[in-house]
Amino acid sequence: MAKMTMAQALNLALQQELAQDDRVVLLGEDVGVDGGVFRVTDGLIDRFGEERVVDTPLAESGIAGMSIGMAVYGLRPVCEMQFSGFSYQAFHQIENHAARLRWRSQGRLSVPMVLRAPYGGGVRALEHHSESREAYYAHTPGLKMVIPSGPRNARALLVSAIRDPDPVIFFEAKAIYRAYREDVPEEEETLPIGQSRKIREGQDLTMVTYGAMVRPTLAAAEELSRKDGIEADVIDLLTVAPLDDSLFTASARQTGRVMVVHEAPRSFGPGAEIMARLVEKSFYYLEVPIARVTGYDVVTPLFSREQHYIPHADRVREAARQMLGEG
Amino acid sequence: MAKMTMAQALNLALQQELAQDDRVVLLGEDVGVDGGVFRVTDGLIDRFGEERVVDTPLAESGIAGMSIGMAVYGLRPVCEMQFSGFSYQAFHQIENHAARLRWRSQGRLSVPMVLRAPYGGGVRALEHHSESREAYYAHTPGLKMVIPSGPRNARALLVSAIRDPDPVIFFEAKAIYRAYREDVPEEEETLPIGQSRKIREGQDLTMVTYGAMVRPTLAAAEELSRKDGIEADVIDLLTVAPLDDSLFTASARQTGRVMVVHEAPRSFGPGAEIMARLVEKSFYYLEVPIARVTGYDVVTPLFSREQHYIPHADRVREAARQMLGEG
Amino acid sequence: MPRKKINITEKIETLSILDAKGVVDKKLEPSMSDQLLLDLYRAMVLGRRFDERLLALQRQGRIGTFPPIAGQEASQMGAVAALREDDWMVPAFRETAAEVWRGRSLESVILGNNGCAEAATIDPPGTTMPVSVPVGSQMLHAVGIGWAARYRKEDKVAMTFFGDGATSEGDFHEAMNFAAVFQAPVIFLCQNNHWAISIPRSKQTRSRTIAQKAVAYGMPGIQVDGNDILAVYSAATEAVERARAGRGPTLVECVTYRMQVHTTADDPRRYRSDEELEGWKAKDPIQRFETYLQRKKLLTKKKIAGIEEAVLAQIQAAVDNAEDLMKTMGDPLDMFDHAYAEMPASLAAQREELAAELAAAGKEGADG
Amino acid sequence: MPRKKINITEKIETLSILDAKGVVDKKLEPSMSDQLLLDLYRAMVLGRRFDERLLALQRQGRIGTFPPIAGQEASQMGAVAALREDDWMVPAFRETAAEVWRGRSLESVILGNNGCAEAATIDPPGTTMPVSVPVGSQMLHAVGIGWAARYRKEDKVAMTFFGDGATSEGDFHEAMNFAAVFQAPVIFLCQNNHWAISIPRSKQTRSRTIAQKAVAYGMPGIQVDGNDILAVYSAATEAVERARAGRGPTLVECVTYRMQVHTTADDPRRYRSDEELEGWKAKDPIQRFETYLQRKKLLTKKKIAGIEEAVLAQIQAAVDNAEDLMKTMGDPLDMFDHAYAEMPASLAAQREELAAELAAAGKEGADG
Ligand SMILES: Cc1ncc(C[n+]2csc(CCOP(=O)(O)OP(=O)(O)O)c2C)c(N)n1
Ligand SMILES: Cc1ncc(C[n+]2csc(CCOP(=O)(O)OP(=O)(O)O)c2C)c(N)n1
Ligand SMILES: [Mg+2]
Ligand SMILES: [Mg+2]
Repeated sequence: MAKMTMAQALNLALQQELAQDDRVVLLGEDVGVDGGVFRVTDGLIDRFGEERVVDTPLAESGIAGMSIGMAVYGLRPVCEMQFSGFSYQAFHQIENHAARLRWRSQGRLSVPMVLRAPYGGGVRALEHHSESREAYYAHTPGLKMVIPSGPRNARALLVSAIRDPDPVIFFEAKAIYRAYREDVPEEEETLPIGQSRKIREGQDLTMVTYGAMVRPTLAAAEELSRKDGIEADVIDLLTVAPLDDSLFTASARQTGRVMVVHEAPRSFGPGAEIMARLVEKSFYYLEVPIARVTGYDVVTPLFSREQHYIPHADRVREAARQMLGEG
Repeated sequence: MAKMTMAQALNLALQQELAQDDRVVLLGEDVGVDGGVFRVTDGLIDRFGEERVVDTPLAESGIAGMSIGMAVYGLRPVCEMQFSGFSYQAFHQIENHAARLRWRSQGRLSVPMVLRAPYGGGVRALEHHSESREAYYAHTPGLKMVIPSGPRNARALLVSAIRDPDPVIFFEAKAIYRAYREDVPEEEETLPIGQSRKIREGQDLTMVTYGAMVRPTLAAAEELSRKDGIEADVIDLLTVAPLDDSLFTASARQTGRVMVVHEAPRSFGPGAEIMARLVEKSFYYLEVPIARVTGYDVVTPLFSREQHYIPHADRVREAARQMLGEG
Repeated sequence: MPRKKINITEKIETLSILDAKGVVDKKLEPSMSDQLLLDLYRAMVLGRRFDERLLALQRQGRIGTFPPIAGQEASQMGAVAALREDDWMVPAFRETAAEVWRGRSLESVILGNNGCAEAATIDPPGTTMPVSVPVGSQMLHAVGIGWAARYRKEDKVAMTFFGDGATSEGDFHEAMNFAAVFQAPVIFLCQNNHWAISIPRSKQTRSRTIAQKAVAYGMPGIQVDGNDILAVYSAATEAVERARAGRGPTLVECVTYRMQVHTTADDPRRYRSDEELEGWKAKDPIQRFETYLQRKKLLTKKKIAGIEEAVLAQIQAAVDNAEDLMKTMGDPLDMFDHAYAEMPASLAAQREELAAELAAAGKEGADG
Repeated sequence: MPRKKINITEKIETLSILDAKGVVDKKLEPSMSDQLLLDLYRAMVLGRRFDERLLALQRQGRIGTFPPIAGQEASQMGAVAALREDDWMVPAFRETAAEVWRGRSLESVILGNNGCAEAATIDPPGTTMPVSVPVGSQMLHAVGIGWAARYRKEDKVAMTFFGDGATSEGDFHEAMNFAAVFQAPVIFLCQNNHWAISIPRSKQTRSRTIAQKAVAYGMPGIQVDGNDILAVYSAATEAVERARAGRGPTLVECVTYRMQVHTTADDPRRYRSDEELEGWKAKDPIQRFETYLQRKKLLTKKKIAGIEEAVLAQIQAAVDNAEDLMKTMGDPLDMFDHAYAEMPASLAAQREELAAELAAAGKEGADG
């Protein structure tokens, strides 16, 4: 075990997969010599060479489209979009092909690629560098949409994503790339894609969240416990799509009160689907309306305002208090 | 009043707007000499010339991006994506710029453009020609997402969209381009964007839908009335985003039972947001879980199977019967 | 130090070997075996006749919309003939004859044009990608495939097909640039058939040729008479050899003509003249190849009749077979297959929903 | 009828007028007024000094990440100097000096680099588009603007800026092609500064020059020494005149160098050598222009010192002013403005939510 930031843990996952499977190839803008603008691929070109860690021209559709061809040939490309806000340049390749080739060929071909992209706010970045639009990908049949929430699960999920036979969109929260360290085992570790995880036990309400929002949500839960004697059950989705609704619908049946926390704009966002599943599967147990604590339906503000846009622990806590009639 | 198909009614809207406002310019692939692959722009180039009705090279990002520039300059471009399944090639222009320039310039600039695209199945078309992915646009702050459901409202909404100061994504259901005719007045008619409409009165349950799904939903409602004595309140959204939840949440408070019908894949689809609004605003009136009658979370099947994918009247009716305990 | 001309060294040439009258330029005539020449002739005839039959089926409502290939047989066959079987072909959507040459069955084509996903399961071709409908998007896959082949130290090349219209898409540009930067073994085979639905080549781009677009990428480009199978074969072979030798990609522009509708949903009279079509009929690729082979004594009137007959019989058998196959097909529940390698729980639940609906409807039908 | 060379008539030239030592080629020297020359010199100095000040502010944490322009002053100023005030400029994100020339205030730049959307409201420039971060995406807007100007029968042109990296994006291709097909009055001004973050020009594309990419579109292209303001001005003026006369777009490649970090988040030592940087320092665009103006007797040591002093005072005043302005700014509720012309009900409700949160927090703060 070594204490690692999420960026280091992701680097470890890539390093080990590169070492043990020669089908794995990294590609993207500045992933090679520069080691990635967030240093997630730092040092990998030195160890594995230009053949395995490929600096590409500046063209996202090119990167995604080329990765599709590589995957069809039998490689396991892990491509990077420098920021998720520039993955739209590749959206047609992802929707028109990555998500469909298995179906189009009725199983003859597959696209085992991973498309990594930093997402979300909180690092004082420029316009287009702080978006959280996982819903676009979650709504696209044929894709998997994975968002880890910390160093250890990031490493394990990235390994699983690389080994997954289907295309995985892998969003990495910039805000936690180096926010804190966690013990990450040197030996191989994987986590199943498509499974959510309970990360805190409680009986008063259920909080459903993922990615960078896990920390403020947990912080709020701890404060509620300390100050208000409210105990929250907290579910970390880890995979946004295909959505594993088993844990949170079960939890809702216990608590009767649910809150969803995400950074993405509220309307037509991931929270809506979580609410829909709750209505479909736990309706008769719900005591109060499900609450959404989310980004707003506006262009993600520039960094001088982002702290008021991104849900924070106080906002989560206040929403919980209100839900429990203590607001 | 003349009886018109939706394609003709849209043509009338374009014709009249071209005639009365020289800022209006049409552009897209095959919209000129060919009159559009669905003939929506038929005859317009003859009447208004190549300056106003512009055949472009085959490049969707080009079309959308050029339209943005035209709109910034003060024109009112109405561009066409030949099929909504190819609008992803332009997704970055739409998200990165059309949706943001008003905000980015703090109101100095605006992008009064309309992006028209045929969407949905039911016309025995090729792959990528039958998708219903309005949720991508509905989830994008800064955009309006409009989907008419018949000739008369299509004409009125398109006129409003062209006059709207903000970018409007305007999806036209292929399945009803020429499925039936309706009286459409020769004189100008508009409909407010951002307002849903009640198209049938009933007290037993609420059906929320839009676009091509309005007809099967109404057909189901009529049959339920005839055969089962069940009376449905039916709401046609007309605008998907920004979502007008006033009518359907009010209706739900009356009926306590709600069903959402759409063609799009279910998960993270528009129905989820409708359910979320119902939970937020009408929770205590809901008697049973809200039901979703939708497309499935798979690649839209080729046409030999599409009749089993797209919701049809029988499926809507059965879901309603079940909801009322008569299934 | 003043104003200087920049010397652009990339060579752009134009090539024609067999003219519209079937006269061959002996100096340029490629060396091809008699068998290959005859096989190609047969494949071209099959392509043309199959096209005609598909058109008839479509008019009878027995298949859906499809894109005919008539007029483009030489471009397609001359190009794929230069490939090895284990090379990759990455088609657009108008390469039926070439796909068939590469092993796709006629049945698969018929089923595909009738909206049956099962088309992909009938004699699935190994190293031919499925048809790609989004214009221009497939070229990047060829770059990835070519890159991967080289990475694997396998001497396979990838040939990707696209139209004149496709050259306007951003993906054309990104694919050409990536291929050149990585020196990937890719052949960019443009069938410039003068039209992208109703948009003529002249409105698609202002460049004099499509071949010269190679200059932007530091890549060799060549324009060939796309109705001249010998020229196409020669240029394609040269490009394939270059790629296989590790000397990177080539752009080959085949100047040809779409003699039919864009798809069966299209009406070309809205945008082009009969005269234009007639002019191109005189340049028919099959006609001139037939003349050439007759002069070479490889074909006789009788042999031609025999080929025609065999081809028609082959098509008829495939139509019958396909229509039989379709009778056994049609389980709506298979739409849930192949979305993922393993079906997620939420999807399995949706499948159950549809299964229940179908069972109820079946029961109702049986009861009623 | 054999193999023939295709004659690509588009002319691609390279142009240099003022060399690195400040020696001018008299035959090519453009006619520019003394006032214009001096104004441009001042603008270049302002660009450089402002850059330095922004770097210092960033290092002190007083602004956020930003992209310095040092080394590219001649490319930028030579280009925009060729525009009329009512022409449009469509920038990427590294054209600060040019934006300032066109009327953007230094305060606006400072605020923009400090994550304040209000930047757009300070002396908003009329016909300059806001900075565009997604690489390559802005060029199409210039095509639409140019097209619209011609449609309006106004003789305005649009000049769009982009880097060497941007030429790899599909949007570069679509913009060039649309502009050429529609003969839109657009100048495509590439600042080839040799790097796209860590990717050198040689890995970005295999073409020998960027200028030759114009050939793909049947468009004139020219390469100029981008550190030579006289050459840039001459080429840009020619392109502007061509566009204004209705003779369509031009690609101008300015060969220059980014002498600083990509942005303040970047560490160039990871990917390029000190020697390379030193080599380019010898070609500094301001230095050689200064020499030229001294030889022309337009500048003296004293005058230079005066300009430096005035520029620094202007920057200091702007920094003070911007920091004052920022104190009065910061109502979080303004994030809901300008999403739409009219705020939809659902958004108004969200605004109320945040307002309530802020009020409660304020009260708590006040109470606590
Ligand atoms: C991205 C995309 N945009 C639009 C279409 C609709 N469409 C299908 S074929 C076609 C024209 C293609 O022209 P070209 O590339 O010359 O090929 P050809 O049809 O002539 O073989 C168009 C516009 C599409 N399939 N994909
Ligand atoms: C579409 C897109 N992809 C990636 C980025 C991240 N990025 C910002 S600048 C840059 C390099 C740009 O290089 P170039 O076009 O040469 O301009 P320069 O920075 O040299 O001025 C990259 C990759 C971006 N802003 N937009
Ligand atoms: Mg064509
Ligand atoms: Mg650069």
